[in-house]
Order: sequence, then structure tokens, then C-alpha cells
Amino acid sequence: MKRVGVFVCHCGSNIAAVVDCERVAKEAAKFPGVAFSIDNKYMCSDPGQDLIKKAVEEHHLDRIVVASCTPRMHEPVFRRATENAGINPYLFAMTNIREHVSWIHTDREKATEKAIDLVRMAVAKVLHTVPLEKSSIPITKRALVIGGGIAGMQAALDIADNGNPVVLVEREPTIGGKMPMLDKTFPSLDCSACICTPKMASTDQHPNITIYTHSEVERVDGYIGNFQVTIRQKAKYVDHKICTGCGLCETKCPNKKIPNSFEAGMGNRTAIYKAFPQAVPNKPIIDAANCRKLTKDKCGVCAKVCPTGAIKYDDQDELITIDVGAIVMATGYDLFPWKEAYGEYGYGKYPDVITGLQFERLVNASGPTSGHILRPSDGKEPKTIVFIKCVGSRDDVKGKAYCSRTCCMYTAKHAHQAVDKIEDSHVIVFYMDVRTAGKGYEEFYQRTVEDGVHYVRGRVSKIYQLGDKLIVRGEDTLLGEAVQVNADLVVLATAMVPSAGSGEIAHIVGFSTDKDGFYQEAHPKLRPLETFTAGVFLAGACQGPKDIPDTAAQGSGAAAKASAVLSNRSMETDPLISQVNDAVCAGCGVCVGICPYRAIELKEITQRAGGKTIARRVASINSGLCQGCGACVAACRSGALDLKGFTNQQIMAEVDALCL
Amino acid sequence: MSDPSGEMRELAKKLLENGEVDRIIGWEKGNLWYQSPPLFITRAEETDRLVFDDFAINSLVTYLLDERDSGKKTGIFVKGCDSRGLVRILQDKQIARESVYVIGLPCSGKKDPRQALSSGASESSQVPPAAKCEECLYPNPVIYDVIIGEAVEAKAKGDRFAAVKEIEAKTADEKYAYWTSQYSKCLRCLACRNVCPACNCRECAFDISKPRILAKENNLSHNMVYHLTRAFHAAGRCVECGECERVCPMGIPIMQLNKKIIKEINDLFGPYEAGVKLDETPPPLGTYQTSDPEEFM
Amino acid sequence: MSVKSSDAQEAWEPKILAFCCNWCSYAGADLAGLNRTQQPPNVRIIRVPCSGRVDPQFIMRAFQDGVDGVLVAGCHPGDCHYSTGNFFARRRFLLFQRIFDYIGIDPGRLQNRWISGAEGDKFAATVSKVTEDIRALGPNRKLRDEHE
Amino acid sequence: MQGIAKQDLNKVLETLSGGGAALLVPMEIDGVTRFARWEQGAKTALGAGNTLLPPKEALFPQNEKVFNYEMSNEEAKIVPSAAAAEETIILGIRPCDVRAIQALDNVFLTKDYVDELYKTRRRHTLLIALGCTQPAPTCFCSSVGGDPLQAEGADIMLWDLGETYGLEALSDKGKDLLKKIDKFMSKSRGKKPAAGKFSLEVDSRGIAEKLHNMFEDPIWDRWYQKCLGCGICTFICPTCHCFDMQEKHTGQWDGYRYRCWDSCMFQEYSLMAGGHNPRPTKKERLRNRFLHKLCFFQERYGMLLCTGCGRCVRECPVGMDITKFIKEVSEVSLNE
Amino acid sequence: MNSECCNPLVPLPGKIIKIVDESPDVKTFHIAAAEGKPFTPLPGQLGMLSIPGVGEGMFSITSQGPDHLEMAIKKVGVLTDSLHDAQVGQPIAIRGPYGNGFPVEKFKGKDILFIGGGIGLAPVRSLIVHCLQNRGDFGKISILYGARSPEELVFKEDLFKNWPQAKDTTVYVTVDKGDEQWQGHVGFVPAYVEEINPSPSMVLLCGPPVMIKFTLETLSKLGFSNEQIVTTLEMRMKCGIGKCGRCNIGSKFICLDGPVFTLNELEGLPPEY
Repeated sequence: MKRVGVFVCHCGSNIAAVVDCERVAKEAAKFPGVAFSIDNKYMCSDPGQDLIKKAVEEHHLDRIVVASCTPRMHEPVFRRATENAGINPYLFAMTNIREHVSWIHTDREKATEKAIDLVRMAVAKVLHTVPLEKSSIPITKRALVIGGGIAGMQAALDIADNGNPVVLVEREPTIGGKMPMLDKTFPSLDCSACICTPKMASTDQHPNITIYTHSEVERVDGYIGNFQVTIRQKAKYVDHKICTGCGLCETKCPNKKIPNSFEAGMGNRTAIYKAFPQAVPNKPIIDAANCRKLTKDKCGVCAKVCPTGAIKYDDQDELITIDVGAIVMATGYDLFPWKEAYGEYGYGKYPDVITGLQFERLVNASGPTSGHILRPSDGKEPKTIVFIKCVGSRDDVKGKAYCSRTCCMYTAKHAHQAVDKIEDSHVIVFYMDVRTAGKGYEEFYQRTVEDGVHYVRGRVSKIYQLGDKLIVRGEDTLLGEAVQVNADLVVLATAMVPSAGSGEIAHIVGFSTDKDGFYQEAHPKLRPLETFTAGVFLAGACQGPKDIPDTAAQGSGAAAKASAVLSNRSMETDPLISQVNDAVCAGCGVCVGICPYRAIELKEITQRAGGKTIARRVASINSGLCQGCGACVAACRSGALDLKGFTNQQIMAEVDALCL
Repeated sequence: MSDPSGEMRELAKKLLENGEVDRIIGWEKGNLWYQSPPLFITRAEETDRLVFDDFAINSLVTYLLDERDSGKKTGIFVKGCDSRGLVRILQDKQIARESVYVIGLPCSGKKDPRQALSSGASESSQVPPAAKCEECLYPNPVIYDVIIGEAVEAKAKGDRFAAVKEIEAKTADEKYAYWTSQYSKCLRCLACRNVCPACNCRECAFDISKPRILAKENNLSHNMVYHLTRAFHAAGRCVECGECERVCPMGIPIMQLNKKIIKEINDLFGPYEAGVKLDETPPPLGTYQTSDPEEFM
Repeated sequence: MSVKSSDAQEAWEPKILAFCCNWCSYAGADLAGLNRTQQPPNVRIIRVPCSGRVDPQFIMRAFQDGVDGVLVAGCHPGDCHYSTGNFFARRRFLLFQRIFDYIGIDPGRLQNRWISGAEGDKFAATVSKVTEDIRALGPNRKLRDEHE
Repeated sequence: MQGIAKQDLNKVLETLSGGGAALLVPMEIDGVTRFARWEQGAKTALGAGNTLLPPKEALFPQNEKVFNYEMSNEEAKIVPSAAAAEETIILGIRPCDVRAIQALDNVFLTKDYVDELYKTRRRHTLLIALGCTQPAPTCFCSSVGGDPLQAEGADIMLWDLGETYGLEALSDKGKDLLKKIDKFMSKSRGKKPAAGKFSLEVDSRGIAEKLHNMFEDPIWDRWYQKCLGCGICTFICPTCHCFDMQEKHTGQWDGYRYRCWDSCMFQEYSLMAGGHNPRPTKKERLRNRFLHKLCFFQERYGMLLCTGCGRCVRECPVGMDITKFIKEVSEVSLNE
Repeated sequence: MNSECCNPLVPLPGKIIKIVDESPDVKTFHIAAAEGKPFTPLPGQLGMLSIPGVGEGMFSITSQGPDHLEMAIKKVGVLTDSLHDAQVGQPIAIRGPYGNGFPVEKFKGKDILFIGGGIGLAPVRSLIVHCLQNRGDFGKISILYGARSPEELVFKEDLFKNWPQAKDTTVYVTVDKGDEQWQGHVGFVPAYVEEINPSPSMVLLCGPPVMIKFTLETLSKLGFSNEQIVTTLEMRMKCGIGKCGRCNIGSKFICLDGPVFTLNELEGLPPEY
């Protein structure tokens, strides 16, 4: 018999409060193959791990089972402990009696029985393990950053500063993301563009950074250390190698009435354009859909005026393939499409109901109104301004259940700016709660209140136009009375949602999103920057709503993670991958088509059969490519394929152990 | 249908004589009038034994697997159903196309020796058509190097899945009782597996002892697992030749499960006919569509 | 393998086996635990890397061994950690469930769900629902490898 | 000759099974003719010729528990299974199958070891044979030394005489049993009938001696090719008796060892633990089976292991015909 | 031998009381039943050893003591894997003795050459031990043993210590391929036999089929007659009592009529082993 040691963790009282750990250990001692069994307060602690070492020595154990928390957290810890005790780290099985037992059950008897079953299954599994060895794969020392906003730029700069080349892919014609659109940043009220544009320039100028703007990632193959990325460089129709960025073309372009998304629709641009004066790269592209030359083959003015002949109407999309070792996702956010959901606010039919981002442009000196707060409808300065918070946030009927985190602060900032810029202004903020967790945030909010901004607790139930006024009806829930405001301008603090297309890109790169479409981190507490896909990291609002400092911090954090991957020439791979039994494999090749990593091919072997040597083809696994999903194994009829660590025999043994 | 035996013999003789093939697999007349068992010949003078009469019911294509490593070239006679089995074997890469010379024989239906015996008939005309030929969709070979005889019209048919629907209409307990009565009879002689052109693995999962997926003990539970596993391994790959059911000595309606699977695959993943096109995409369970029916939300 | 054919049913509790993919459904189960979402104690989880790893053989074996129901849970289509494993699983189990139905085993005894790592509540609700369904169906005898 | 009227058959069966004995008679169950326990109202298939499944399962069941075990870290407990000792009457067994039981008796009851489980069953079994007046197209018992009308080794012999069954006790056990059904018996006018014509006939004399020298003969190359390697012939054969022993777990520590029918046609049958297989292909396996039937068993026990029941001829899906084989062997000239 | 009283397929419970490592994949197990020695086999007889719950297998009995049997077992499959994992005290079950054993009478008074290859020394050892224990009954003893490599040599203590010290006994050891430490003979068994050019009156030969085939050729070249050569055969066995069918060679059953055959007897059997 093999000699299994079973270690049952109390996790303080986390497990022991519900599961009778002592009884579990006692029962485990009776299972076939178990030579030693004990319960312990904290198996993951140093004394707990020492206990494994000591027990292995004293009882000559050759396999270890730990019953504790989720293996998704501590499996590596106990594998190491197993290894430290002199046993191959794969002669180890872990079962989860915390998340899957003590935390979800209260009936002590039944929970204990369940824990005993789970331990029995783990023992049955570990009896069929064999020692496994890691192998190593090379690492491509280059990172890909997807998204050129503040998170992406920060990540790219930090990785580049670490000495590794970075490819930054941005879908828009310029990097910078949303931050350059903002006027001031809270709570310090320093100029957003003044701190953002230098960052854009540094990114552009960094020798280790290659930027692809107006580009999208189309395909990602491979795996950590060895991703092959295909980038689609969309046609720009302007040769940026020649273009000097003089801007003459923009001034001459006849099509000037195209809503500028940089101005959040508040201002216009031409068909050949730079999003804003400090755009990086500071060179225009042609918006093909609105260009008369490209749509109707008329005009052609820009080519005529261009002093360097940089205009290229026959420009084509280009596919660029690069190898990278790590990927940082920084795809940012969009605003909740409130017009589709909020009928009571007029579905967007009142021009003077705007979003916070639009307000940023109104209040921005480089914006369409040169920093004067003027109503979109008639260009008049509004006197009574209503701010409504939580539009789309904290509203699981119309919008999202979550809090968007930044709105309390930017609304306070906007209210402050309105009071500051407009004399005799009357500013009312409708709110549910005011959340000001952050350095200097509460102080800023208090200042705003002191400025005279009127905070009303309650939701606005209706907005309608009456003459040139917007009638805002709501309830002051503190006073318990109806409130009506005759406003000139209404600003909605709309929720942050994942940027458009973020789900598709997650699919392309190969990781999952959460219920709201934000990128799923590997662990909400301890692995907030990692995805479940090794080598892919998260930065900024793509993972969840964030303000600028948090975003920048995550950018740096993700960069540190990616740099850690790139710091080695090669990395060890998990040995839990598929294997082929050549003698059984018939070479039908069904597995070849099933493997998502193209890790299987048919290779020729020679074999003795019936007294002679024959050559035939069998499946062969590339250990660098195989990720151990096991889809091929379940598709293999003869059982020639098996998945190390999750073999047919091990799973059958677990199934049997559940019932016997 | 005129007797193609003469042409068959002539062709076989030529193929062996000029060394184009190393052996020929066909049918010969057995000891009893209702038997036309498989025949293997390597010498031109033996070709006179070849026949193709009402009882040439056996599919010969699985015999190709016995010689898959020999490097020999085989001349083989195939009916429509047999030819689909051959396509299956080729698609599973068990033999190379170049290693077979395929002689197609359009077939308007064969007769089953067991039925000949149980019907008490004393000559072929008294024997009813074989059950497996009743719903034949492909009377003409789908793959061949040469064809002997005229193409045959597929029979006008009733509902291909009538028997399946009859079972589907039963309650769960009735279904289970029905299959219990059938699977209880199974001797686990493995004839259905051995004759199946889709069961072309070198080593069958049932024969592997580590882990043993199926105990040797003969009981209802193991018999069911045997039949379900076998059918599932053939899912999307079964060419409906009906040989499994024909060879079963216990009369287990094996095709009723196979047909159910064909019916469901057609319903779930779109119409699919196994073993018809040599160069088609992987069988239905070896691929997927993102738009496949979603029932598991 | 094989189970005692006992008719002691007074204290019968459904015995349910769940195969959970490591990346989504097992994580969902962990999240349910993290949130302390109470569930009936009838389900035992076997962790597999991917729902695509689950061989129908395991499921038949479980019923032979005497479980009353099986749950196979994986990432939502499109979210597979391995991109495509759950698409193959979906085909396999769509078909397998119908085969089960055809031989007279209530399809409710073999359930499949997509549960992401973020859906702790869905995991808990699924466990409750599957347990209820199988409790309503009663002890399973079909396919069981019984001995006296 | 004594006889019983056919119309009294049910009453006779009732009387025979009345003493608590298991009365096995040919019946058709789910489309398969086999020997099954007769109960009041059950329809027999006495006239349907040979059953598809031979009666050997009554003496040598397809699965049989040998012992229970209970393991622990300290000891192995072994509890042998009690042999089934139910009184059993097999009625309607044909002479070929009675001869097959004599072959099984040789295997299980002689040569140093007695198989306890078989012995106990056999001791409690009484055979009432039914003579064959009209051989089936696949029958050839007379070609391998059998008599379709007389079953040596049976306890009672029956013949179908039209309106009645003629009967005769062949053993003391048989005589005792006849007393039980005395009241249904009358003097029958019929005589022991004559045998009908066999459509399969072959001369098997000297086959064992001849085959002894034909191990390397090219005949095997001709014969093995069409074999499917399935186990139909062995499982429906009344004399095939190969078995395997396997274990079944019934708990973490306990289980039982059982024996079950095995087939020499299966690849796994002779596969050794290290991977060597002395009979690696269908050729060696088919050769071993035919030689066992027609040569080795004769050498060891003095009788052929084929009683001419014809089941394999009838059921083999590729038309493997042992009479044809015997004929071909007899035509082989060994002098070259 | 004839057991009317009980089912011969039912084993006796017992235990492993000692385990000796012979080579990386061979261990010798000392087996005792609850009431001491399970049975008393003749040299060359076999025993059916099982771990209930794992399986059963037939092994040659290498030697015996007053209270136990010894079996040297090579790791080749499911059961032997489990046996190799076993610790002293492991409960087992055993039945036997099976087979004919060596024709000890034939060997009496004669000079004997024992030839073993690999694990094939295991059955041979039982007769060597018997001969050495009853030294007066036999003539000169030569033992020739070969293994693939020095580390695969089994019964090292016997080969290098016990047997060379015995009276009138010569031990020849060879390996197919040596290593740095190996000082002894290197070469295949048949060639070594030819090199020694022995002249005993009886030869007992046991080893892998290839070795047997070529050694027989050599022996015949050296002028040995079939009657002088004794060997043992191996087949898959299940019942051990000549009923289950699978271990036949012609009309002989290895478990009952073998495993020991003179070359003369073997010549009368089909070459299917």
C-alpha cells in the first residue's frame, strides 16, 4: 500500500466552527492507503507546514492530502510544503472544506460528513498520482499593452523603464484615453491636460515603446511567454512618416461639421483631423466615412494642400504580427448609455440634460465654449444647475447594481466649478449617498458644501421641459417632501461601464469577464491585477470603475507583474498536461482539431508488431503549447490520451470513493 | 438485377494477375444455401469462388483493419452501406486510400441468414429482405475505383426514425423497462463492436485494464454502460450499416440507439450524414459552433 | 464499484456529484463560500480543469456507483479559460442528456450549467435547485451496479 | 413404453416443480430461447428445436461469486461463497446438450481438482432429455459421435410421439422422479421414433489425431481471416467453459471475487501482465479454439469438445462453419 | 492435493512478513498465512498470490522457510505494482501449491547446470536451495546467471556470497552490459554457456523466451540431448487448477501439467508460448 498522510485544517475557527475536524482526521485514518492523519489549527502557517515535514519523516509518507481552503488559493503553498518534505510536489491532493463546506453549511453533522467524503475522494485520487516534473519554456521579452489611456500609458512606461520593449495598441487615433478630455482633476483641481499630455509625450518618446494608434488587436495565439499577436493597423490615409503635423489640411477640409467624440459631441471636427491639439501622434488621419474623396471621389483638397504629399487615399489596413511574453489589458471605460434607459430624464431629447463628461468639455478652456459654461440649447449661461448622481449606478432596475466610485467626487468638482464660474448660480445636487473614500476627498466635498452647493438626498423622478426651463422633480428623502427645481441645465453623473468592444477583445485574448462585463480578476482580494490566463494582467477601469490615482497605481502594478514575467529567459511550465499512450493511440487525429492551442500533431513512430517493425502515426503533445484543458482527453475514444494530474483513473477513483 | 458475379470474378482475376492488388475480399457460397460468408483470396485461380447473391450481406470493410500495418493492397467489394463504412475508416486515418482498390456494387437489398433460418424458408425467394436494408438511404457506393452494375434507386421509405419515435413516446419508466429487457440479454460477446467500421481503434477502451472502464461481470448496469459507451463513441460516426444489430445473437435493437443519436445530432447540430464525403470536416462531436443550442444557462 | 442494494430510504438524502471547471464554476463555488451563501450539503465537487475534460464515462460510472444526480458546470460559452473546451462539452452533454432520456433516465438527474467565477449566487442557487430537483425525483436505481 | 399425454404436460410440470425444485424448461424470453424457470402459466418452447442459449448457465452461470473479502491494514478476511444447492430439474434438454454437460463434468469434476461450486450444482441437478426427431438444418450431432434420440447421462429420456411424450428412466434418480408423476403416465403405443435426416454431415473420425500434426498447417491462414474475434461462438457453445476471475469492490475495503465466462477469442484472454501475448492475433486464437474442440480435449478427456448442437454454425455472423472445417481437414494431405 | 472439502479457488488469508529488495524492479516477498506456512510446495511449484481488492497472480515459489514461502516478483502490472508498494504486514491471500514442480528424482546423483536469465532465476532458485540443503544427494553444481545490467541482478547475496561458498558449487554471473563498477563477465548467456563448455548430466534452464531459444541452440551444439534439459514455461493463469482454459499449450495446462517440462516433452507440444 501507498502511505498517504492526511492533514485537516481548522483554519482557526473558519472550518472548525462547523466541521468536526478531529473526527474527519479520525475517519480519514481508516481509509485504505492512509498511514497518518491529523488535524491542525492552521495548515498554511509555518508550524502547519512543518507538521507535514515531520509527519513525512516519522511515518514514511509518500503522498499528501490537505483538507483546508480552496486549492485555487493555497495549492501552490502545499505543493511546496510537500516538496520541502522530500516528496514530489505532484504526489499531493487538496480538498476544499472551507469555501465548499464550513462556509456554506451550518449543520455540523452533515458538514462533517461532507468533509469526510471529500477527504476520501482526495485520498482515492492521490493514490493514483505519479511523480511529475516541470519543464521549461522560453520567454519572449516584449510586452503588449492594449489601451493607451492613463492605465495603459502608465503600464507601458513602467515596463519600458524596466528595460523591456513594449507594444502599445490604441484603437483611437491618439493615445491618452479619457483623461485629456477632463478639465480639472479632483481633489487638487490641477489641470488634467497639463499632467496628462506630458505623460503622452513621454510614452511616445520612450525608446522602448512602440505605439500603434488607430489599431486593434485581431488575434492572439499562444500562451504566457509566447503569445503571437496580430494587430490590425487601420488605414489612416495619411503617411505619418512624411506628415509633419502642420495642420494645414485640417483647416482646408470642407467637411467641418462632424461631431467630435473628443468633445463628447459638444463640438465638431473635420474629416481629416487630430482629436485634439496635443494628440499623440500629433498627426491627422482621415475619417473615411466622412471624407468626400473616399466616399464620393470628389474634393481631394487635403492632398492638394499637403506640403509633403503625405495624403494616401489608397491606404489599406495592415496586419502586423508580433511575439510578446506578457499582455496588459487597459481598455478603460465608457459612460452608461443613459438615453436608452432613463425615460424620466427624457431619453436625451432635452439638449440641456448632459453628462458629466460633456460638462467637462463645457468647463474646459480648450473646449467648444472656451471654458464658459453655456447651455447647449441656446448658448446662454445657466443659473440654476442641477446635478443628479447615480444615473445608471446603484440602480439594478435601469442600470447597474454597482457604485461607479468616481461620480461623488467629480460631481462635487463640477458643482464647485459651477459655483466658481457662474455668478449668482444656484447649484443643487441630488444624491443617494456621498462617498468620499480617498485622500483629501472628504475635505474637498465639505468645501463644496461650504461653497453653497445645495445637496438634496433623493432621486430625481422626472425631468421635463417647460419653456426654456427644465423642471426637475424629486424627493428630499431627509425631509420627506417633494422637491421641484426649475433648472437651466441638468448634469447627469452617469455610471462607468466597460468600454465598447471590451468583451470581444477579452474573448480574443482568452479570459473571462464578470457579470457586468468588467474583466474578471483572478482573485478579488489577492490577485486583483491578474486574469485566469497566465501572462495577461489588468490595469485601470477595464477591471472595474476607478479614479485616476487608482488607475495609475494599477497600471504600475500590472507593469510590475508583466515585468516579472519578462525578467526571466524561460519559465517553468506546469506538468499537468496531456500525454499520449503511443501503444493505444490509433492516430485518428480527432484530438488535433479539438486542441485550442494547436498543441497536438500526428507524428510517425515505429513499433514492433507481429514480429516486424511498422511505422504509423500517433498523436504527439507539444508540452510548451499544451495548457492542460483536457478537451482532447475526453474526446479520445480509446483512452490513449490522458491528462496528467486529472487522469481518467484519478477521476474514476474520486467518483468511486464518493459512493463506496 | 443481373448477376454481377462474372464481372466480379474477371476483374478480381485481372487485379491479382497484374499485381495491382495483393488480395481480394469478397463473398463466397457457404455450406448452407442461405450463407454467403466473406472470402479472402490471393490467387487468381480462386476468383471463381466469388459470388454476389442475396446473402452477400456482410460488410467486408472492417477486415481492412486487420491488415492496416501490412502495407498490402487489398481489392475490396463494397455495397452502398459498406462504402460509407470504408469512408469512415479512411477519415479515421486507419488505412490509406492508396491501399485499397474499391469495387463498388450497387445493391437493392440483401437477406439475413438468421432470418432465412427462422422463417423456415427453403429458398431465397421465401426470405424477407434483411431488417437493416429496409431503411437503406445509400444503395449505391459513395466511394469506389470502379463500379459494377447499374445504379439502384433508393427505396421509397417511411419515416427513418419511426422506431425511435415510438420509444421516445414512452414514459421514463417504460423506456427503462424496455431497455432493461433488451440489455439484460447482452452476453457481451463484443460482436457489435468488432463488426463496426466506426469502432476502428487499435485498442478499445473496453479492453484496457488501467483504468478498467467496464467490469467483466455481466449485469444490467455494466451491459448498459457498454452499450451507451459504444453508441456514444460512434456518435456522429455511425454510418447506419446496421451490421451491429445484424450480428447480435440476442436480437438487441442496437440500431434504435444509434438512430436516436443520429436524429438528435441532426436536430441539435444540423443535418449530418456520416461517411458520405471523404473530405468533410470532423464528425459532430469533434467540432462545435458557437451558435449551438444553449440549454445550460 | 457497485453499491449495496439497500432499501433503507427513511433517511435518504440525495447524493449528488458535481464536476466543476477550475476557472469558472469551481471559482463560483468558492465565491459562494466567500459570501457565506448557504447551500444544501448534498453536492460533492470534483474539480476538473475544464468542462471539456468531463468524459460521459465518469457520469455513467457515478450513476453505477449510486449517485442520485450529476451536475456538470463550466464557464459560460465564450468565456472558457481554454477558449473552446466548453463548446465541446456543450455538444457532448446536449447529446448525452438526450441519450439518458431515451433509455429512461430522467434528464433532471444529469444537469449542466454555465456558472462563472463571478456567479457565486448562481452557484449556490444551482446547488439548491439541483438538490431540490433530485430530491423530488427520489433515489435513483437506474443504471446502478447493485449487489446483494 | 411409458408415456404422458401432451395435454397433461402443464400438470406434469406443476408436479415436478411442486417439490420446491427449480424446473428449467426451454422458453422464449424477450426473443431469446433459453432454459428458464418454469412457473404456472409459463409457455414452454419444447418443440422449438435447440435453444439459442444452452443450459450450461444452470450449472455454470455467467457470473458466480467465489468469495467475499474484507481487507484492513491488519488482515484479509476471506468468506467463501456457499455453493448453490437448490434442487434443479432441467427438462427438455437435447441429447447434444446432455453430452456437453458430460464434457463439463470432465472439466470441473476430474483431473486432480474438483470445482466445488459446479459439483454442488451438478449433484442437485436432474436431466430430463428430449430426443430429436427432426434435426435442424444446422444440427450435426451424429457427425461427432452423438445420437439425436438417446442422451447417455440423462436421468430421464423423453420422445415426442405426437399426442404423447414417451419416456424412459435412465438412472435411479430418474426412476425416483418418475414415481412422482406416476399418475399421469400410461402405456404409450408409440415406439422410440426414428431420427430424421441431417442436412449437415461430415466424417469426423480421426480428426483429433490428424489435427495433432496440423498446428503449422496453412489451413489456419485460410480460416482465421473472416473471424470477427467476437465471443458469440464461445458464449452460446454448450461446452465452452473458459472463465476469468475478477474482483469487485463493494466498499473502501470490501468486495468479492467472482468468476465469469471468458472467451478464448478475446485478445485479452491470454495477454500476460508484462504485455506478452502467446496468441497475439485472430489466427492463433481461432486455431486454439478449433484445436481445443477437436483435438486437445480429445487428447485430455477422450471426447471431442463439440457435440454437434450447431449453435455456432447458426449464429456466427460470418458463417464460420465447423463442419466445413472438419471436412477441409479431412481433405488435407499430410504427406507432402 | 485433491480437495473435496472446500473450493480450491478460495485462498487462505495471510500477510507479507518480510520484503527484500533484489533489484530496482524485483522484490522478494516472504509470505505467511495466519497459521504459519500456507502450504509446503515442492521445488518449482507455483502459488497464486493476491491482494484482495487489487487482483491475483501466479508466481513461482523461490524458496521456503519453516513458517513462510518466498516469492521473487518483478514489477510488471497492476498487481505487482501494488505488491511493490506494499509494506511488511500487508495482508494478502494465497492458494496453492500448483503445478508439477521439478523432477527432483531425475536430478539425484547427477551433476547439474542451472541456467537462469533475469527474473528466471526465481523458479530455479527453489531447486538450487533444495540441492544445497540436501547436498549429498546431488553431484557437482554449476550456476550460470545473466541479467541485462549489474543493477538488475537478483539474489545478489546468494550469487556472490552463499552459493560460491557451498561445497562443489561454481557460480558464473554475466551481464549484457556492464557499468563502471562491474568487474565480472560481460556477454549474453548463450555465449557464456559456450565459453564455459560445461559437461553436466542435467541442465535446468529458465529465463526470457529469447534467451531460452538461443541457449537451447547452444546446448544442442554442445551435444546435450532433449532428455537432459529441463525448463519452465509461463502463460497467463487464472484458476491455477486446469479449468479456466487460458494456460494451455496443446492439451497440457501449465498450471497443472507444468510449469516444468523436459525439452523432450516440449517437443511434443505446439510452439505457442
